[in-house]
Amino acid sequence: MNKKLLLLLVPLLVIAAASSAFGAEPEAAPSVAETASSALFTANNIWMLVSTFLVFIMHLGFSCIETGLTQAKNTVNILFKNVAIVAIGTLTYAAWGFNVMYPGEAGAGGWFAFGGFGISAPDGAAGLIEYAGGAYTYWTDFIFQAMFAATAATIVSGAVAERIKVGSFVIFSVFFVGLVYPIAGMWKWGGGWANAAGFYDFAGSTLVHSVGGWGALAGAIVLGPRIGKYVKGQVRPIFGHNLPLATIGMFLLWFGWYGFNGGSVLSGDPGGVSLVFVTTTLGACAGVIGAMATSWIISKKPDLSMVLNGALAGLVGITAGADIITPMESIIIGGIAGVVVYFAVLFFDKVKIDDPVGAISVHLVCGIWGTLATGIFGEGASVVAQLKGIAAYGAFAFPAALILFFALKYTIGLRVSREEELGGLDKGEHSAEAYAGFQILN
Amino acid sequence: MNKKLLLLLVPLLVIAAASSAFGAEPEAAPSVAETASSALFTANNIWMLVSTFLVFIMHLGFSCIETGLTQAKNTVNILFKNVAIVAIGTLTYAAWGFNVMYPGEAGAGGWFAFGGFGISAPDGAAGLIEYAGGAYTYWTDFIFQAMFAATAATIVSGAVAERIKVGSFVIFSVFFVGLVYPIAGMWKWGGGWANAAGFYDFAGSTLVHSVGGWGALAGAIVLGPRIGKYVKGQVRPIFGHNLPLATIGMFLLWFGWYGFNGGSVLSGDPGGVSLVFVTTTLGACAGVIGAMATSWIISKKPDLSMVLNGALAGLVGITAGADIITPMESIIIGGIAGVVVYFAVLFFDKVKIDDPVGAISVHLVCGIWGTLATGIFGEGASVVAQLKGIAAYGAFAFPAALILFFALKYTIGLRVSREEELGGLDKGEHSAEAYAGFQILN
Amino acid sequence: MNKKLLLLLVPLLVIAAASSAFGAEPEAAPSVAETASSALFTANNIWMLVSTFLVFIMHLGFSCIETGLTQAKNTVNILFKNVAIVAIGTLTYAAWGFNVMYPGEAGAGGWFAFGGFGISAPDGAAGLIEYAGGAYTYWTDFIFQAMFAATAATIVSGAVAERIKVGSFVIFSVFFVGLVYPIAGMWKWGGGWANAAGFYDFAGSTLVHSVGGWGALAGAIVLGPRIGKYVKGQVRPIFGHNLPLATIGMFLLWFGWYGFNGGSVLSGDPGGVSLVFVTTTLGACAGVIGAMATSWIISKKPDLSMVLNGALAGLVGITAGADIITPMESIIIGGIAGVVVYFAVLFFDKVKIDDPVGAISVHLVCGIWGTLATGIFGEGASVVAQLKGIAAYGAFAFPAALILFFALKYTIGLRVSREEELGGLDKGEHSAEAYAGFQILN
Amino acid sequence: MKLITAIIQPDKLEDVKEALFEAEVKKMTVSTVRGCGQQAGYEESYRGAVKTINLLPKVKIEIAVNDDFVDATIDAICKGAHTGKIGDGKIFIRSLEDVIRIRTKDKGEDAIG
Amino acid sequence: MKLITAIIQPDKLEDVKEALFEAEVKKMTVSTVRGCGQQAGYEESYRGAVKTINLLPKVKIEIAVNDDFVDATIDAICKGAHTGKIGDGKIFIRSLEDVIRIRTKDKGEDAIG
Amino acid sequence: MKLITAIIQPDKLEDVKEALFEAEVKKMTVSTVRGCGQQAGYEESYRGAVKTINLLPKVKIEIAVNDDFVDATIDAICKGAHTGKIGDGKIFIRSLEDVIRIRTKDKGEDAIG
Ligand SMILES: Nc1ncnc2c1ncn2[C@@H]1O[C@H](COP(=O)(O)OP(=O)(O)O)[C@@H](O)[C@H]1O
Ligand SMILES: Nc1ncnc2c1ncn2[C@@H]1O[C@H](COP(=O)(O)OP(=O)(O)O)[C@@H](O)[C@H]1O
Ligand SMILES: Nc1ncnc2c1ncn2[C@@H]1O[C@H](COP(=O)(O)OP(=O)(O)O)[C@@H](O)[C@H]1O
Repeated sequence: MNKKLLLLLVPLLVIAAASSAFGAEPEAAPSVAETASSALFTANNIWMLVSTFLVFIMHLGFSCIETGLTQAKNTVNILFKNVAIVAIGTLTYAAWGFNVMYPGEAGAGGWFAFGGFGISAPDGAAGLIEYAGGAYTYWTDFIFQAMFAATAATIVSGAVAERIKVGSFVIFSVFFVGLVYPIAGMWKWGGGWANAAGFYDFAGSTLVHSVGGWGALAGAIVLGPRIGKYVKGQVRPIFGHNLPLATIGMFLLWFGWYGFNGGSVLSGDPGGVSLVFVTTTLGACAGVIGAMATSWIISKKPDLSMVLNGALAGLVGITAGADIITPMESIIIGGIAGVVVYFAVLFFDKVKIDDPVGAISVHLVCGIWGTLATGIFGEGASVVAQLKGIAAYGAFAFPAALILFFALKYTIGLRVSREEELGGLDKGEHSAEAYAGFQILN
Repeated sequence: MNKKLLLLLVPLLVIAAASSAFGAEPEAAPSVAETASSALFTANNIWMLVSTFLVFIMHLGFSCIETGLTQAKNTVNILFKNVAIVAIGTLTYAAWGFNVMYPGEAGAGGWFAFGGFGISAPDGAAGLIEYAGGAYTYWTDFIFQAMFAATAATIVSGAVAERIKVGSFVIFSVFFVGLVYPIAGMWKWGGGWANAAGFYDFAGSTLVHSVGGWGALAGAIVLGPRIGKYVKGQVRPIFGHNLPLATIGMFLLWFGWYGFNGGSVLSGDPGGVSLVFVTTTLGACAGVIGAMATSWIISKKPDLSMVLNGALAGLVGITAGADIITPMESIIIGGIAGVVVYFAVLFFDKVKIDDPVGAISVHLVCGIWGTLATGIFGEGASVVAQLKGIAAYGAFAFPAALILFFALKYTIGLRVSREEELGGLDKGEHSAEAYAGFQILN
Repeated sequence: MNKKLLLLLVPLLVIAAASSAFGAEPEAAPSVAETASSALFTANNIWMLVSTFLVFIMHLGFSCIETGLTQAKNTVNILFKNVAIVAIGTLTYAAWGFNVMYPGEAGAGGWFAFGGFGISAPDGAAGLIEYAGGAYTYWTDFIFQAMFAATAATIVSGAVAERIKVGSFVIFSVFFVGLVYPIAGMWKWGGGWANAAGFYDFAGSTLVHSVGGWGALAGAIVLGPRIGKYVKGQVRPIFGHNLPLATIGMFLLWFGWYGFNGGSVLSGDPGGVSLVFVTTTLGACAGVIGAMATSWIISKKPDLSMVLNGALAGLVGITAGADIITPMESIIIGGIAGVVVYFAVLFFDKVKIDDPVGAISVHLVCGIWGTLATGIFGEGASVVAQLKGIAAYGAFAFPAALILFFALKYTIGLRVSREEELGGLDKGEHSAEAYAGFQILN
Repeated sequence: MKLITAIIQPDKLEDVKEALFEAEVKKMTVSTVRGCGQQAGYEESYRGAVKTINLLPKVKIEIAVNDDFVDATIDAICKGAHTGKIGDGKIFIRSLEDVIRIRTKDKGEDAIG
Repeated sequence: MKLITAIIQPDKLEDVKEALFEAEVKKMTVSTVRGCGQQAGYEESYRGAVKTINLLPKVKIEIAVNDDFVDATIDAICKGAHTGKIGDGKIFIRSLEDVIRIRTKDKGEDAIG
Repeated sequence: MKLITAIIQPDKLEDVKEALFEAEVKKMTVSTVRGCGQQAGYEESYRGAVKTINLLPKVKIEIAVNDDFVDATIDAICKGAHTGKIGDGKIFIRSLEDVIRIRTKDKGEDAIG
């Protein structure tokens, strides 16, 4: 049967190898070895690509949870931001971000280095089986890392929702995912100083979530709270308009996290990936129970939106050490994260930092907690090194984001007008309506 | 290039193996063999983990279809239950369920055995490549099975929706997924008496779906129908409030079923998994056509909600024998399931058992049908053994669930007050609102 | 531990192979080779099955985007059509479509051939490792191709939405996916004349998207515009009723495209699949930016619905050459597709061809562009061969669809009555309501 | 002619409709409103903050009737909507100057039914 | 001053608006309601059970006009909404005692436009 | 007795409610409407085509009051809703013939509160 014509290189190799192996000639031996390596390489690489599409779908998760937890009149705006970020994050990462984050030898132990513009795979085996010791190809490396990149800016998107100008946010994103994230990432994953200093962050409690969380905190502070959130010293809840959508978002994030953490094993290693699946799942489940119990006890009724945050809190918490902690420890870390996120949400409301979706509580606070917990529980990680790392990342990401936001505020402006905010950003920024025909009282 | 530091054990092995294989020394041979086994192990294990995240997303599928087919005023409640169940199911499974379901030798041919609390992987290769003959690791085994566990309680959730107290449901879930499901599971998959008796249930038409379905039936009976469903001897339909959500749910369940059935091959065996994909898909498609034709003929107009149930009916029907029937047989089984589910829904309405989402019809009735059909069509399965199994599972799961529900009814109470039911459980149980701002006439 | 009983053939082989390899006997060698081939086969086949479920979920993506971009009163109808198409497409493909599209030697270089009814795997290794040189099994081949089949009709569904009779659409689908698509597919992928003529279409910019797009164009022309769309020479926008749903649809389509394009490598070849991931992602991202910039400049405000179309435009554009173009070229192709789709939407409105979701612009126009671009940029593809192919596919698919639509129009009728259209197809065709309780002003 | 407007509990709509049909009052216009009255509001909590919702969901029924139907209509509404609990609602009666049936352009008392 | 209330078919809203604009009546308040009248309801079937929906979607338009505008307004509504089929709707005319424009606190006839 | 109907900007509802509560007017019925008046509409663009939306979201408040409460009520609404910008809205005052409290079957002035 004549099928789609394409490079059947690998399968052909197998057959060659297999058939020659059955023959008695001694030259056959290397072919079998090649087949075996090729098989392992293929399996590993498949796992990394599976992880890639799992991380991709997290962007839909973010879109849904952020939209669901905000008001109907700002829906188009939030969706738009989340779609735009994926494109901006990936393209800037291709243009220079990847080479800032992974500058090669130049960055070893350092703070910054630049590997040049664009992406291009080393020729032949150097970009394939030899690129990462048979774990994945150059292109796989790029695309998996690129999916992570946009995440950091997406975290900010939730905290600044319902009041930021869309143009300003797009510009912020370019700089945040194009520069802040890859520089911060290079310190550890790119082999920089933090890596040398023994800082441990398996899949990004700090590198991705805290960095995004610091950006979220800076944004929420510079913008100020939404109109009507804090009135006469009281917190007036502004209800999310679509909790099924928010729940879809939480589940998709959790789903994607299997790639986020599972792929961070950087190969299909059965022991490693399966342990990470267990710790990740238990951490999330414990986060659900933590937030559920807390909200049931404190507010008398179980609060779904808090439980959704609890699951994410558990996931963020588990991310730094998912590969070096035990399942039991993952339950402890996740459970604490679920409790912490509840009080963190209350705390930020108390200090009048308005974060519509709880991004700061989930990603920053639990990112810090997870990084610390890795020092406490994880073998081979130290509390001191973790604390240093946490501090250093905060000292970089928060001021960097502040500067970006202030620069925008005093040039093209950061916040929409009072009229636009009241009427909704969908109308103001997009001349659009998310739910045409539905009768909605905003 | 300096990447995330982690156990690159497997890839390194490959390289070692490959390079030594190229050398002429005879000691090289074992290394190639190791690489080859490791590659197959990695591939198999990846498939099991892929199946794991596919089964995970079924929980979102359940959340969506149950929410979509019920009323807007109970949305938060249903979403909450579905999120909570995942956490409860997984954590109880980690705490003891896994060891009740798979007690090892102690359970061989028996009815109950207990392997102790907690989970912990055998050391070294015993928990890895040797654990299941190179098919998956201990952790993979646990996490894949854990994802199944919560499913059984989720099935109940749909049937008791819109009137059960949230606290009572949470307690029910703990016992149902913590005890009823793993004991029932042990009988067959844990090597118990049903397995010894030749009962065949590939992926759980009976073990998961019927067990859940019996719980659903017990719940619906003990609770009684929703106010306004059966008035003056007539069935008054209570419309689902969000059919796009219900459709998302159906598609996600179908999607997850590729892991539910595909993963039940318990390895990445190409022949086995690909056949299962074909039978599963054709079964679902035939279920769609069966329900579509039936509703078009009987009610004159094609009923979307029935078609959604039809797809699930086909999937449930195919699950018991997906690996031992032919594609043609899968079309027959699925098609009949699609017709059966239609009449089952009508039947339960006739006898005034109110099941808002059709869970009993889909999971119990079609679970029984699928188990029976496996006896009829499947090679190596017998109708008698299947009937015995069906009866035994019913004789255990249904009374067990009845007892749980009655115990709750006469202690903390099972059903919300009339006022709360009319006003909606979101307000009553959660002080919340799913669609803030939308004008809804309940 | 006694687990689910099933064919553990492959893992057992490994162990046998591994253990014998450690022994010193020379006969052991073939076993290692078998293990190695089996491992690669397993890995490849897993990738193809992963791609299969990814393509499956595209049907949910289509359901969501089509529903989101149309009016609330036609929701049930659109969802129903999309569910039905999956079943119809798969079952007709099983019944005869697969054997029309891949008739084997009979079709070599030709226009039409038929391999007989039904599907059945060659016995033994011939249906397994030998079937496609260790890349996938017969069943995998069938199920992966079957998932593609339904796509073509789904594309039509969007363009004819909100006015076509559901029965007529179902009949159209049977013929379109049962005959038009597999015949067109055979020309290239089945080894027919287009393949012989050097036409290049990696994953179906023409074979799937343009073919579907031609059907969409024919349908939109024969049906005529929706009431109220073009009034007194002006375009009156008919707003989509649920943009979060549309966004979910776009993301799921993008997600599924990793299987659509990634699976079209027809093996897990690490270099091939990872390159395809990169070009696919960058193409989509560039499409987003292209449509975003265009709509921002031309309409002053960034239009979410256009950006969603832009992402899909980039994906369709990249599909023909995803394996033979560079990442840089993929950005160019995707970016142009994003701009093109914007103007295409305007163009079809200008000529009063009413396409509620932009299916013609996305799938037909960008399918043509992508096919052409492959000739321009792709190594080994020629512009002339591409143009010939584009023309030939148009010359077949468009008249074929026209004939089908006209035949339906003059027999059982194609378009619902004016009253039904105004009141909504949900009420008219299904006696149902998608959002019961919500106050909606249509 | 009078225009009778009733604000009732949402779950009483079916009963009121039935009572009206029995009283041979078969024309009405219904809409969803939110009401605030003696009935205490309820609290919604969201993300740790609490808000008192004192605009409760209600249903509004408007019926134009000829004078001889006023009492029957009011009785029917009361019959269907009464539970004796706070929140049962109100009926407002206003005079109606004229009615026109768009289809036939009939006016006045003939047009009402 | 009069308050004119029209209940029309939802798909006639655009036409009625246009007719009103032509008659120089440019102020109105519109809402969605459900109506029950001579027009037969329709059946919805859901999961095998059938329910007759006799509250059909309608649109309500409220317009406050000075007395000299009453006829023009009524004519415009009829022009836009009339199809001759059952379900076209009704127009109710009531007297309006006073109008206040919140912005300027104007009262009476001046405030209406 | 009078029936006071106010059409206000949606974001003023909280303020108006507060002002009414201060004026001891604690009963009301609220609904969402869409209004068309002096306030210019806005444009929505969708897929390259533009539509002028001139039915803007508004909130309608209906309050039945005894005659001695009319002025207080009107003042409170104005206080809460006034910004001085076009679109602030209108208040309509109509006479109310009778009120019935369904729960107690009280009639007239007693039933209103
Ligand atoms: N004076 C009024 N003006 C406008 N609406 C009123 C008035 N009084 C009552 N309502 C409406 O009637 C509903 C029921 O009134 P409430 O005072 O709660 O119960 P009850 O009439 O049984 O004392 C309120 O929610 C409100 O919508
Ligand atoms: N007496 C009435 N009271 C209140 N609403 C009415 C009355 N008569 C008609 N309506 C409203 O007008 C709509 C159209 O009336 P219907 O009797 O169906 O058509 P037609 O006016 O053409 O005979 C109804 O659905 C209802 O909302
Ligand atoms: N004559 C009227 N009839 C019905 N509704 C009106 C009338 N005049 C104003 N309205 C309502 O009041 C709202 C505000 O009126 P508008 O003219 O925009 O502002 P202002 O009253 O400040 O001049 C309108 O959107 C409409 O809903």
